[in-house]
Amino acid sequence: MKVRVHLFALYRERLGCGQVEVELPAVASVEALLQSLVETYPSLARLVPNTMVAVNQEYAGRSDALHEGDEVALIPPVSGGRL
Amino acid sequence: MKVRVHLFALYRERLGCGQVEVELPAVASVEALLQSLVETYPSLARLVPNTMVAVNQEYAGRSDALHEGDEVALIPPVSGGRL
Amino acid sequence: MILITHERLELEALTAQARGPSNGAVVTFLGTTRDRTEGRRVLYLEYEAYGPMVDNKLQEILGEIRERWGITDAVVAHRIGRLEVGEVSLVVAVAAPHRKEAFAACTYIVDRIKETVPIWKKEVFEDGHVWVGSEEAGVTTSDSGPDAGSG
Amino acid sequence: MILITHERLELEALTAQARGPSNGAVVTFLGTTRDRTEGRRVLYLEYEAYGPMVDNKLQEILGEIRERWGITDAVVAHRIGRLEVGEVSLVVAVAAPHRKEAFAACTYIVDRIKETVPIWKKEVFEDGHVWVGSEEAGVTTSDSGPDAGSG
Repeated sequence: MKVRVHLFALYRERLGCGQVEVELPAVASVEALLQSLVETYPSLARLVPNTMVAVNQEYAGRSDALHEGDEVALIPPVSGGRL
Repeated sequence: MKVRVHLFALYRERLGCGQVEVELPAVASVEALLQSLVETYPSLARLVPNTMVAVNQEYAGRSDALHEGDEVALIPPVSGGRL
Repeated sequence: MILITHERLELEALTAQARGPSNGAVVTFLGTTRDRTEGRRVLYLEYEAYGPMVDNKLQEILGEIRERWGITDAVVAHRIGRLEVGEVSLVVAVAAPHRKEAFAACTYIVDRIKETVPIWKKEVFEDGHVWVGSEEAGVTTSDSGPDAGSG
Repeated sequence: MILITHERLELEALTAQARGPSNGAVVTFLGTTRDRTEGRRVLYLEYEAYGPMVDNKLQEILGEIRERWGITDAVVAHRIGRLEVGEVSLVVAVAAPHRKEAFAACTYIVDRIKETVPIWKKEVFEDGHVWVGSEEAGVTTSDSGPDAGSG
Protein backbone atom coordinates (compact mmCIF):
# COMPACT_ATOMS: atom_id res chain seq x y z
CA MET A 1 0.00 0.00 0.00
CA LYS A 2 0.93 3.64 -0.34
CA VAL A 3 0.90 6.26 2.38
CA ARG A 4 1.71 9.94 2.05
CA VAL A 5 4.16 11.31 4.62
CA HIS A 6 4.23 15.02 5.47
CA LEU A 7 7.51 16.48 6.63
CA PHE A 8 8.04 19.69 8.56
CA ALA A 9 10.77 21.91 9.84
CA LEU A 10 14.07 20.06 10.18
CA TYR A 11 12.72 16.97 8.42
CA ARG A 12 11.53 18.95 5.45
CA GLU A 13 14.97 20.52 5.17
CA ARG A 14 16.79 17.20 5.53
CA LEU A 15 14.80 15.57 2.77
CA GLY A 16 14.53 18.75 0.71
CA CYS A 17 10.85 18.12 0.27
CA GLY A 18 7.58 18.63 2.17
CA GLN A 19 6.05 15.24 1.47
CA VAL A 20 7.02 11.85 0.20
CA GLU A 21 5.04 8.80 -0.85
CA VAL A 22 6.13 5.52 0.67
CA GLU A 23 5.28 2.06 -0.58
CA LEU A 24 4.72 -0.43 2.26
CA PRO A 25 3.56 -4.03 2.62
CA ALA A 26 -0.22 -4.47 2.87
CA VAL A 27 0.08 -4.90 6.62
CA ALA A 28 2.43 -2.36 8.17
CA SER A 29 2.81 -0.39 11.37
CA VAL A 30 4.05 3.13 12.05
CA GLU A 31 7.32 1.56 13.14
CA ALA A 32 7.67 -0.21 9.80
CA LEU A 33 7.14 3.08 7.99
CA LEU A 34 9.84 4.77 10.06
CA GLN A 35 12.30 1.95 9.31
CA SER A 36 11.55 2.21 5.63
CA LEU A 37 12.12 6.00 5.75
CA VAL A 38 15.44 5.61 7.54
CA GLU A 39 16.60 3.11 4.94
CA THR A 40 15.82 5.56 2.17
CA TYR A 41 17.04 8.66 4.03
CA PRO A 42 19.82 7.68 6.44
CA SER A 43 20.12 11.28 7.70
CA LEU A 44 16.83 10.73 9.57
CA ALA A 45 18.28 7.90 11.68
CA ARG A 46 19.37 10.02 14.61
CA LEU A 47 16.15 12.06 14.63
CA VAL A 48 13.58 9.33 14.52
CA PRO A 49 13.81 8.21 18.17
CA ASN A 50 12.43 11.60 19.29
CA THR A 51 9.84 11.92 16.58
CA MET A 52 6.12 11.89 17.14
CA VAL A 53 3.99 10.54 14.35
CA ALA A 54 0.52 11.71 13.42
CA VAL A 55 -1.81 9.56 11.37
CA ASN A 56 -4.74 11.39 9.84
CA GLN A 57 -3.91 14.33 12.10
CA GLU A 58 -3.99 12.40 15.37
CA TYR A 59 -0.92 11.34 17.34
CA ALA A 60 -0.27 7.65 16.85
CA GLY A 61 1.77 4.96 18.58
CA ARG A 62 4.62 3.07 16.93
CA SER A 63 2.65 -0.15 16.80
CA ASP A 64 -0.49 1.39 15.27
CA ALA A 65 -1.45 -0.09 11.91
CA LEU A 66 -1.39 2.00 8.78
CA HIS A 67 -3.92 1.82 5.97
CA GLU A 68 -3.93 2.62 2.30
CA GLY A 69 -4.26 6.36 1.76
CA ASP A 70 -3.40 7.38 5.34
CA GLU A 71 -2.02 10.87 5.82
CA VAL A 72 1.04 10.47 7.98
CA ALA A 73 3.14 13.31 9.40
CA LEU A 74 6.48 13.23 11.15
CA ILE A 75 6.34 15.68 14.03
CA PRO A 76 9.71 16.86 15.28
CA PRO A 77 9.65 17.62 19.01
CA VAL A 78 7.33 20.59 19.47
CA SER A 79 8.66 22.16 22.61
CA GLY A 80 11.98 22.55 24.34
CA GLY A 81 12.33 21.79 27.99
CA ARG A 82 13.18 25.20 29.39
CA LEU A 83 10.02 27.15 30.08
CA MET B 1 -4.22 68.33 68.08
CA LYS B 2 -5.81 68.39 64.69
CA VAL B 3 -5.79 65.63 62.08
CA ARG B 4 -7.24 65.74 58.62
CA VAL B 5 -9.41 62.76 57.66
CA HIS B 6 -9.95 61.82 54.02
CA LEU B 7 -13.17 60.10 53.11
CA PHE B 8 -13.90 58.02 50.05
CA ALA B 9 -16.72 56.23 48.32
CA LEU B 10 -19.55 55.39 50.71
CA TYR B 11 -18.03 57.44 53.53
CA ARG B 12 -17.71 60.52 51.40
CA GLU B 13 -21.36 60.18 50.43
CA ARG B 14 -22.50 59.60 54.00
CA LEU B 15 -20.79 62.70 55.28
CA GLY B 16 -21.41 64.70 52.13
CA CYS B 17 -17.79 65.75 52.12
CA GLY B 18 -14.37 64.42 51.05
CA GLN B 19 -12.45 65.44 54.13
CA VAL B 20 -13.03 66.64 57.66
CA GLU B 21 -10.76 68.06 60.33
CA VAL B 22 -11.01 66.45 63.73
CA GLU B 23 -9.82 67.93 67.02
CA LEU B 24 -8.35 65.29 69.33
CA PRO B 25 -6.54 65.22 72.71
CA ALA B 26 -2.75 65.61 72.46
CA VAL B 27 -2.33 61.87 72.91
CA ALA B 28 -4.80 59.93 70.81
CA SER B 29 -4.93 56.64 68.91
CA VAL B 30 -6.63 55.68 65.67
CA GLU B 31 -9.36 54.09 67.78
CA ALA B 32 -9.97 57.38 69.59
CA LEU B 33 -10.32 59.16 66.26
CA LEU B 34 -12.88 56.62 65.05
CA GLN B 35 -14.89 57.00 68.24
CA SER B 36 -14.85 60.74 67.86
CA LEU B 37 -16.03 60.45 64.25
CA VAL B 38 -18.88 58.12 65.18
CA GLU B 39 -20.04 60.58 67.87
CA THR B 40 -20.17 63.37 65.34
CA TYR B 41 -21.55 61.26 62.48
CA PRO B 42 -23.69 58.44 63.92
CA SER B 43 -24.36 57.07 60.40
CA LEU B 44 -20.76 55.80 60.40
CA ALA B 45 -21.34 53.54 63.41
CA ARG B 46 -22.26 50.41 61.47
CA LEU B 47 -19.46 50.88 58.93
CA VAL B 48 -16.52 51.50 61.21
CA PRO B 49 -15.95 47.89 62.33
CA ASN B 50 -14.98 46.93 58.76
CA THR B 51 -12.97 50.03 58.01
CA MET B 52 -9.26 50.11 57.39
CA VAL B 53 -7.44 53.25 58.39
CA ALA B 54 -4.44 54.72 56.63
CA VAL B 55 -2.16 57.20 58.35
CA ASN B 56 0.11 59.14 56.02
CA GLN B 57 -0.79 56.68 53.29
CA GLU B 58 0.16 53.54 55.16
CA TYR B 59 -2.29 51.11 56.71
CA ALA B 60 -2.39 51.59 60.49
CA GLY B 61 -3.61 49.59 63.46
CA ARG B 62 -6.35 50.78 65.82
CA SER B 63 -3.92 51.34 68.66
CA ASP B 64 -1.39 53.32 66.62
CA ALA B 65 -0.78 56.83 67.92
CA LEU B 66 -1.73 59.86 65.86
CA HIS B 67 0.30 63.05 65.61
CA GLU B 68 -0.48 66.66 64.85
CA GLY B 69 -0.86 67.14 61.11
CA ASP B 70 -1.27 63.45 60.24
CA GLU B 71 -3.13 62.66 57.04
CA VAL B 72 -5.68 60.02 57.94
CA ALA B 73 -7.94 58.19 55.50
CA LEU B 74 -10.88 55.90 56.15
CA ILE B 75 -10.65 53.02 53.72
CA PRO B 76 -13.90 51.19 53.09
CA PRO B 77 -13.36 47.51 52.33
CA VAL B 78 -11.52 47.37 49.02
CA SER B 79 -12.52 44.00 47.69
CA GLY B 80 -15.47 41.68 47.88
CA GLY B 81 -15.01 38.03 48.62
CA ARG B 82 -16.24 36.45 45.41
CA LEU B 83 -13.44 36.27 42.92
CA MET C 1 5.01 52.06 34.80
CA ILE C 2 1.98 53.25 36.75
CA LEU C 3 -0.90 55.18 35.27
CA ILE C 4 -4.08 56.45 36.93
CA THR C 5 -6.20 58.21 34.37
CA HIS C 6 -9.66 59.38 33.37
CA GLU C 7 -8.90 58.45 29.77
CA ARG C 8 -9.69 55.23 27.96
CA LEU C 9 -7.07 52.50 28.54
CA GLU C 10 -5.38 51.44 25.32
CA LEU C 11 -4.35 47.80 25.63
CA GLU C 12 -1.97 47.74 22.69
CA ALA C 13 -0.07 50.86 23.74
CA LEU C 14 0.11 49.87 27.40
CA THR C 15 1.33 46.37 26.57
CA ALA C 16 3.97 47.83 24.26
CA GLN C 17 5.38 49.69 27.28
CA ALA C 18 6.06 46.38 29.01
CA ARG C 19 7.55 44.52 26.06
CA GLY C 20 11.24 44.28 25.37
CA PRO C 21 13.49 42.37 22.97
CA SER C 22 14.71 39.93 25.61
CA ASN C 23 11.21 39.00 26.75
CA GLY C 24 9.53 36.01 25.18
CA ALA C 25 6.27 36.22 27.09
CA VAL C 26 3.82 38.96 27.96
CA VAL C 27 0.76 38.30 30.12
CA THR C 28 -1.92 40.91 30.48
CA PHE C 29 -4.98 41.23 32.65
CA LEU C 30 -7.95 43.41 31.75
CA GLY C 31 -10.63 44.19 34.27
CA THR C 32 -13.81 45.12 32.45
CA THR C 33 -17.08 46.45 33.73
CA ARG C 34 -19.96 44.01 33.61
CA ASP C 35 -23.53 44.72 32.62
CA ARG C 36 -25.16 43.02 35.61
CA THR C 37 -24.55 42.45 39.29
CA GLU C 38 -26.64 39.76 40.87
CA GLY C 39 -29.20 40.16 38.14
CA ARG C 40 -29.49 43.95 38.39
CA ARG C 41 -28.72 45.88 35.25
CA VAL C 42 -25.85 48.34 35.64
CA LEU C 43 -26.29 51.69 33.87
CA TYR C 44 -22.76 52.96 34.33
CA LEU C 45 -19.90 52.95 36.85
CA GLU C 46 -17.75 55.38 38.72
CA TYR C 47 -14.29 54.69 40.10
CA GLU C 48 -12.78 56.75 42.87
CA ALA C 49 -9.18 56.53 44.04
CA TYR C 50 -7.16 57.74 46.98
CA GLY C 51 -4.59 58.97 44.50
CA PRO C 52 -1.29 59.35 46.37
CA MET C 53 -1.79 56.15 48.31
CA VAL C 54 -2.69 54.25 45.14
CA ASP C 55 0.64 55.34 43.69
CA ASN C 56 2.53 54.25 46.79
CA LYS C 57 0.84 50.87 46.96
CA LEU C 58 1.35 50.15 43.28
CA GLN C 59 5.03 51.06 43.56
CA GLU C 60 5.27 48.65 46.48
CA ILE C 61 3.68 45.88 44.44
CA LEU C 62 6.03 46.48 41.51
CA GLY C 63 8.90 46.33 44.01
CA GLU C 64 7.61 42.97 45.20
CA ILE C 65 7.61 41.38 41.74
CA ARG C 66 11.09 42.77 41.10
CA GLU C 67 12.22 41.10 44.31
CA ARG C 68 10.41 37.81 43.73
CA TRP C 69 10.87 37.23 40.02
CA GLY C 70 13.42 39.82 38.93
CA ILE C 71 10.75 41.31 36.71
CA THR C 72 11.06 44.99 35.88
CA ASP C 73 8.92 45.17 32.76
CA ALA C 74 5.44 45.70 34.14
CA VAL C 75 2.67 48.21 33.57
CA VAL C 76 -0.32 48.91 35.79
CA ALA C 77 -2.99 51.29 34.52
CA HIS C 78 -6.27 52.03 36.30
CA ARG C 79 -9.01 54.17 34.93
CA ILE C 80 -11.07 56.33 37.28
CA GLY C 81 -14.15 58.49 36.93
CA ARG C 82 -17.21 57.46 34.95
CA LEU C 83 -17.04 54.28 32.84
CA GLU C 84 -19.66 52.80 30.59
CA VAL C 85 -20.58 49.14 30.81
CA GLY C 86 -18.02 46.97 28.98
CA GLU C 87 -15.17 49.46 29.27
CA VAL C 88 -11.79 48.50 30.68
CA SER C 89 -11.06 49.71 34.21
CA LEU C 90 -7.72 48.00 34.81
CA VAL C 91 -4.82 46.85 32.65
CA VAL C 92 -1.86 44.94 34.05
CA ALA C 93 0.87 43.87 31.62
CA VAL C 94 3.91 41.85 32.65
CA ALA C 95 6.75 40.82 30.36
CA ALA C 96 9.37 38.22 31.20
CA PRO C 97 11.81 35.99 29.38
CA HIS C 98 9.56 32.96 30.00
CA ARG C 99 5.87 32.50 30.44
CA LYS C 100 5.79 30.89 33.86
CA GLU C 101 7.10 33.98 35.62
CA ALA C 102 4.96 36.27 33.50
CA PHE C 103 1.76 34.43 34.49
CA ALA C 104 2.78 34.21 38.15
CA ALA C 105 3.71 37.87 38.44
CA CYS C 106 0.61 39.11 36.62
CA THR C 107 -1.67 37.04 38.86
CA TYR C 108 0.23 38.31 41.88
CA ILE C 109 -0.12 41.95 40.89
CA VAL C 110 -3.87 41.66 40.32
CA ASP C 111 -4.37 39.84 43.63
CA ARG C 112 -2.39 42.47 45.51
CA ILE C 113 -4.25 45.32 43.82
CA LYS C 114 -7.53 43.84 45.02
CA GLU C 115 -6.16 43.45 48.53
CA THR C 116 -4.40 46.71 49.17
CA VAL C 117 -4.98 49.43 46.61
CA PRO C 118 -7.57 52.00 47.68
CA ILE C 119 -9.83 52.27 44.65
CA TRP C 120 -13.59 51.92 44.86
CA LYS C 121 -16.28 51.32 42.31
CA LYS C 122 -19.83 52.64 42.33
CA GLU C 123 -22.33 50.62 40.33
CA VAL C 124 -25.28 52.75 39.30
CA PHE C 125 -28.64 51.05 38.71
CA GLU C 126 -31.96 52.49 37.65
CA ASP C 127 -33.12 52.57 41.25
CA GLY C 128 -29.98 53.34 43.22
CA HIS C 129 -26.32 52.48 43.49
CA VAL C 130 -23.85 50.47 45.54
CA TRP C 131 -20.17 50.93 46.30
CA VAL C 132 -18.07 47.84 45.83
CA GLY C 133 -14.41 47.31 46.28
CA SER C 134 -13.17 46.07 42.98
CA GLU C 135 -14.31 45.66 39.44
CA GLU C 136 -14.70 41.94 39.98
CA ALA C 137 -16.15 41.82 43.42
CA GLY C 138 -19.78 41.62 42.42
CA VAL C 139 -20.62 41.67 46.12
CA THR C 140 -22.10 44.67 47.83
CA THR C 141 -19.63 45.53 50.54
CA SER C 142 -21.54 48.64 51.52
CA ASP C 143 -24.57 48.25 53.71
CA SER C 144 -27.91 49.26 52.28
CA GLY C 145 -29.00 51.81 54.84
CA PRO C 146 -31.62 54.39 54.02
CA ASP C 147 -29.09 57.05 53.08
CA ALA C 148 -27.08 54.81 50.73
CA GLY C 149 -29.53 54.88 47.81
CA SER C 150 -30.15 56.88 44.68
CA GLY C 151 -27.07 58.96 44.00
CA MET D 1 -11.93 31.69 17.66
CA ILE D 2 -8.87 30.24 15.97
CA LEU D 3 -6.65 32.13 13.57
CA ILE D 4 -3.49 30.99 11.78
CA THR D 5 -2.17 33.81 9.67
CA HIS D 6 0.82 35.36 7.93
CA GLU D 7 -0.40 38.80 8.99
CA ARG D 8 0.62 40.82 12.03
CA LEU D 9 -1.37 39.87 15.15
CA GLU D 10 -3.39 42.79 16.48
CA LEU D 11 -3.72 42.42 20.25
CA GLU D 12 -6.52 44.93 20.72
CA ALA D 13 -8.71 43.49 17.96
CA LEU D 14 -8.10 39.88 18.98
CA THR D 15 -8.83 40.59 22.61
CA ALA D 16 -12.03 42.38 21.63
CA GLN D 17 -13.20 39.11 20.04
CA ALA D 18 -13.03 37.41 23.42
CA ARG D 19 -14.65 40.13 25.52
CA GLY D 20 -18.31 40.18 26.38
CA PRO D 21 -20.59 42.23 28.64
CA SER D 22 -20.91 39.50 31.26
CA ASN D 23 -17.16 38.98 31.56
CA GLY D 24 -15.29 40.90 34.23
CA ALA D 25 -11.83 39.56 33.46
CA VAL D 26 -9.75 39.02 30.34
CA VAL D 27 -6.32 37.43 30.48
CA THR D 28 -4.08 37.45 27.44
CA PHE D 29 -0.80 35.82 26.60
CA LEU D 30 1.57 37.14 23.96
CA GLY D 31 4.46 35.09 22.74
CA THR D 32 7.08 37.39 21.29
CA THR D 33 10.26 36.63 19.42
CA ARG D 34 13.45 37.32 21.32
CA ASP D 35 16.62 38.86 20.04
CA ARG D 36 18.98 36.23 21.41
CA THR D 37 19.12 32.51 22.10
CA GLU D 38 21.88 31.39 24.40
CA GLY D 39 23.83 34.50 23.57
CA ARG D 40 23.53 34.19 19.78
CA ARG D 41 21.90 37.11 18.01
CA VAL D 42 18.77 36.17 16.09
CA LEU D 43 18.34 37.88 12.73
CA TYR D 44 14.78 36.80 12.06
CA LEU D 45 12.44 33.86 12.56
CA GLU D 46 10.26 31.58 10.52
CA TYR D 47 7.26 29.66 11.78
CA GLU D 48 5.93 26.61 10.02
CA ALA D 49 2.67 24.86 10.86
CA TYR D 50 1.01 21.59 10.01
CA GLY D 51 -2.13 23.56 9.22
CA PRO D 52 -5.07 21.14 9.39
CA MET D 53 -3.70 19.40 12.48
CA VAL D 54 -3.07 22.74 14.19
CA ASP D 55 -6.72 23.59 13.69
CA ASN D 56 -7.84 20.23 15.08
CA LYS D 57 -5.61 20.45 18.11
CA LEU D 58 -6.62 24.01 18.90
CA GLN D 59 -10.30 23.09 18.64
CA GLU D 60 -9.64 20.23 21.06
CA ILE D 61 -7.98 22.60 23.51
CA LEU D 62 -10.86 25.09 23.33
CA GLY D 63 -13.20 22.15 23.97
CA GLU D 64 -11.17 21.28 27.06
CA ILE D 65 -11.49 24.74 28.62
CA ARG D 66 -15.22 24.76 27.85
CA GLU D 67 -15.48 21.45 29.68
CA ARG D 68 -13.29 22.40 32.62
CA TRP D 69 -14.26 26.02 33.26
CA GLY D 70 -17.35 26.59 31.15
CA ILE D 71 -15.38 29.18 29.21
CA THR D 72 -16.47 29.83 25.64
CA ASP D 73 -14.94 33.26 25.10
CA ALA D 74 -11.41 32.47 23.99
CA VAL D 75 -9.23 33.40 21.05
CA VAL D 76 -6.06 31.71 19.85
CA ALA D 77 -4.09 33.33 17.04
CA HIS D 78 -0.74 32.10 15.76
CA ARG D 79 1.33 33.86 13.19
CA ILE D 80 3.37 31.83 10.70
CA GLY D 81 5.94 32.65 8.07
CA ARG D 82 8.74 35.15 8.57
CA LEU D 83 8.75 37.27 11.73
CA GLU D 84 11.15 39.97 12.73
CA VAL D 85 12.70 40.02 16.18
CA GLY D 86 10.26 41.47 18.74
CA GLU D 87 7.14 40.62 16.78
CA VAL D 88 4.25 38.69 18.29
CA SER D 89 3.95 35.07 17.23
CA LEU D 90 1.10 33.94 19.49
CA VAL D 91 -1.89 35.62 21.11
CA VAL D 92 -4.20 33.80 23.49
CA ALA D 93 -7.08 35.77 25.00
CA VAL D 94 -9.53 34.31 27.51
CA ALA D 95 -12.51 36.12 29.00
CA ALA D 96 -14.48 34.93 32.01
CA PRO D 97 -16.78 36.38 34.63
CA HIS D 98 -13.99 36.24 37.23
CA ARG D 99 -10.23 36.43 37.04
CA LYS D 100 -9.32 33.14 38.63
CA GLU D 101 -10.80 31.07 35.82
CA ALA D 102 -9.46 33.47 33.19
CA PHE D 103 -5.88 33.07 34.47
CA ALA D 104 -6.22 29.30 34.86
CA ALA D 105 -7.68 28.75 31.41
CA CYS D 106 -5.18 31.04 29.66
CA THR D 107 -2.24 29.27 31.32
CA TYR D 108 -3.78 25.94 30.39
CA ILE D 109 -4.22 26.86 26.73
CA VAL D 110 -0.63 28.05 26.39
CA ASP D 111 0.73 24.92 28.10
CA ARG D 112 -1.33 22.67 25.85
CA ILE D 113 -0.28 24.57 22.73
CA LYS D 114 3.36 23.97 23.61
CA GLU D 115 2.69 20.29 24.25
CA THR D 116 0.54 19.28 21.33
CA VAL D 117 0.22 21.82 18.56
CA PRO D 118 2.50 21.12 15.58
CA ILE D 119 4.11 24.49 14.94
CA TRP D 120 7.87 24.92 14.64
CA LYS D 121 10.14 27.90 14.77
CA LYS D 122 13.36 28.45 12.89
CA GLU D 123 15.78 30.89 14.43
CA VAL D 124 18.12 32.34 11.84
CA PHE D 125 21.57 33.54 12.93
CA GLU D 126 24.35 35.10 10.97
CA ASP D 127 26.09 31.75 10.68
CA GLY D 128 23.26 29.26 10.47
CA HIS D 129 19.88 28.41 11.92
CA VAL D 130 18.17 26.02 14.31
CA TRP D 131 14.67 24.62 14.48
CA VAL D 132 13.07 24.82 17.88
CA GLY D 133 9.70 23.75 19.05
CA SER D 134 8.14 26.81 20.51
CA GLU D 135 8.73 30.52 20.68
CA GLU D 136 9.80 30.20 24.29
CA ALA D 137 11.82 27.07 24.18
CA GLY D 138 15.21 28.64 23.69
CA VAL D 139 16.65 25.13 23.47
CA THR D 140 17.85 23.63 20.26
CA THR D 141 15.81 20.48 19.88
CA SER D 142 17.32 19.70 16.51
CA ASP D 143 20.70 18.09 16.38
CA SER D 144 23.49 19.99 14.69
CA GLY D 145 24.46 17.55 12.01
CA PRO D 146 26.46 18.68 9.00
CA ASP D 147 23.43 19.22 6.82
CA ALA D 148 21.47 21.22 9.41
CA GLY D 149 23.33 24.50 8.97
CA SER D 150 23.03 27.67 6.94
CA GLY D 151 19.59 27.65 5.37
